[in-house]
Amino acid sequence: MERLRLVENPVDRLARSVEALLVIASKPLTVGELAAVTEEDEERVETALGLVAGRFREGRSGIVLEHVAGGYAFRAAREAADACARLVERPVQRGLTQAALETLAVVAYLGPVSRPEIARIRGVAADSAVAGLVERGLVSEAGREREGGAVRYEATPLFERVFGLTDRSELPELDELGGDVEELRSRLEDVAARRGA
Amino acid sequence: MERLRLVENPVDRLARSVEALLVIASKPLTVGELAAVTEEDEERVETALGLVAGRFREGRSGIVLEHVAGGYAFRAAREAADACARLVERPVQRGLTQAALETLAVVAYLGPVSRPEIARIRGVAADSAVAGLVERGLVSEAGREREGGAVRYEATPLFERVFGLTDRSELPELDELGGDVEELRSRLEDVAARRGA
Amino acid sequence: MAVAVRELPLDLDAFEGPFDLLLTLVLREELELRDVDVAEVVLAFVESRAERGELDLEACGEFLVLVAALLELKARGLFPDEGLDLEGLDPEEAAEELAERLAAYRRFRAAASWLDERLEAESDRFFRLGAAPLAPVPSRALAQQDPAQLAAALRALAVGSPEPSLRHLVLTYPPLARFLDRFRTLLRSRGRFAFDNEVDRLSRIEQIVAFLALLELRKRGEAQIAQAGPFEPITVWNVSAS
Repeated sequence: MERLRLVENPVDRLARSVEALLVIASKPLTVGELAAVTEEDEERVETALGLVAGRFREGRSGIVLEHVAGGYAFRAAREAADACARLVERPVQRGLTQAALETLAVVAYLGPVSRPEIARIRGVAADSAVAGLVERGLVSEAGREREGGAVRYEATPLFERVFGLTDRSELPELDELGGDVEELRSRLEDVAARRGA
Repeated sequence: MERLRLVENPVDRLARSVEALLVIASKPLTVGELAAVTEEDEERVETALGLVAGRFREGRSGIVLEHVAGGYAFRAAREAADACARLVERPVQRGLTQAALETLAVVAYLGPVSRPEIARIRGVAADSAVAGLVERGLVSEAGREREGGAVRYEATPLFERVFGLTDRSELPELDELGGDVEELRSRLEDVAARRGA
Repeated sequence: MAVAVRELPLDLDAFEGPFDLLLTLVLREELELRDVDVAEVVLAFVESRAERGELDLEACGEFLVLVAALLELKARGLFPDEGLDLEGLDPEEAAEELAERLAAYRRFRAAASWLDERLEAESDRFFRLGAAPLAPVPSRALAQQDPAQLAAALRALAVGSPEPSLRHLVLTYPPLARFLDRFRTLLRSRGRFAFDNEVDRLSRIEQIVAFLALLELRKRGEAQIAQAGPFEPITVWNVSAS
């Protein structure tokens, strides 16, 4: 066994490094990039890629090496396309988390509103919750408070569709919390200040 | 060739589907998830995972199957670590401070737990440490203590993945770690006795 | 390193000796906590660290837990009527609590160093974060949602928790220096101020620390304090200006 190791074809080892790099990369890698990070020359990397391509091809493996415009990357084998489609379309989270819901409620009722303001009302940093809602398209940027001020956010038309509203005036009423947006805002800020620390 | 295909062990095909799913997944997949999207039963998925594990292991492949964070995922082989380190940054684990690690330990063991509770154990406010951990994705919000109460936090699956834990039960027992109340107490009493004498 | 904290030499008005002995005496009620200047203890610690010219995190952590516990005991002493379960904490119980607090902290510190070692051992384990380059793109459709959820979330945020009792109060301590600075500024600029107005919007624990700061200013002769009777407003004024 030890003997076998010693006579291992050195390109095999490089091929394994290439596999490792491709499985952790979040974009296709060029021969030049692979050569740079493996500290090998491009010719040897090409040879290694040949070995990887033989091992990872349709019919032989569920992982397939693909040469695309930007370089090399792994993709799923075509025979597994249905399962892969079910995986990505799987309703990962049909509902919204508590953090997302609270943030969305603040933006929907008080928007346009800045992240610091949302954070003050919720009592915790709002960065990741806001980023998540922006990514889902439920919230979008709506200018700044003033020049050089914080970016403000508002609810989007997609938000209205998802919640079945024609416009913001159809949001459930919160009369008991104050007549208008300003009153609601100052009430929320008061409660948050008292809850603080 | 065509003939060979026909007598192929049906688990081989399922194993290839599992490989395909794992190479496109952005987080570990549980046996249940794999069974659901391949429309197979869990037992057969486990068998297929056994085949995949044999194929993708240290020394044999640059891609390694691991059982982590309650599911299965591919990672790079350890022998390729140097090349990987040259390719990608590791923003999650880089530069975790002592304060961050202590806070993470409290959340991992006691979560869901609020910032005031963490502060009580550590003796200092936990706000910035918690915010940093949320930003890294190691900790996330997990509802509130009660309506209007403090937000609570828990460790994420990414925490288990980064630390290479199959699940939370792999953390050492808290009782076996450090601190012995009796020992501390008798130390305090000792000094007092010496003083009294 | 823990030894260094325990043996931290202190030279206070009310006490001279190692930190560990101070704790013991306080717990045995041989020394009144109200006579102990916690700020001086903190200063002594900071100075001892500065002399070593190195940041010893282990010692800092242990020190912070002990000082926080001391401050909490001191705060409890100032509000003896509140929190039924906290009343009449005898020295035995206090010692037990202090030891338990420190033991709990040490367990988590040990857990933190376990995590640190684990991270080191896993430093050659790389995996991809996020989507694979050639993965199918999900549509991320969100199911239809009920707008009533939004109203409920906002109502919950608008309803304050019930008036906090000390029983639930979990203590974090703003630095005493913050209030010392603020009050000194007020005394310089206005000559006198109403304590209640300054702390009105603060949390209970901030009010406690603010009050400790007030006592500190008086002890140092920087301020005079007057109160017409229990629960009446407290007036503070600058000694030199009066």
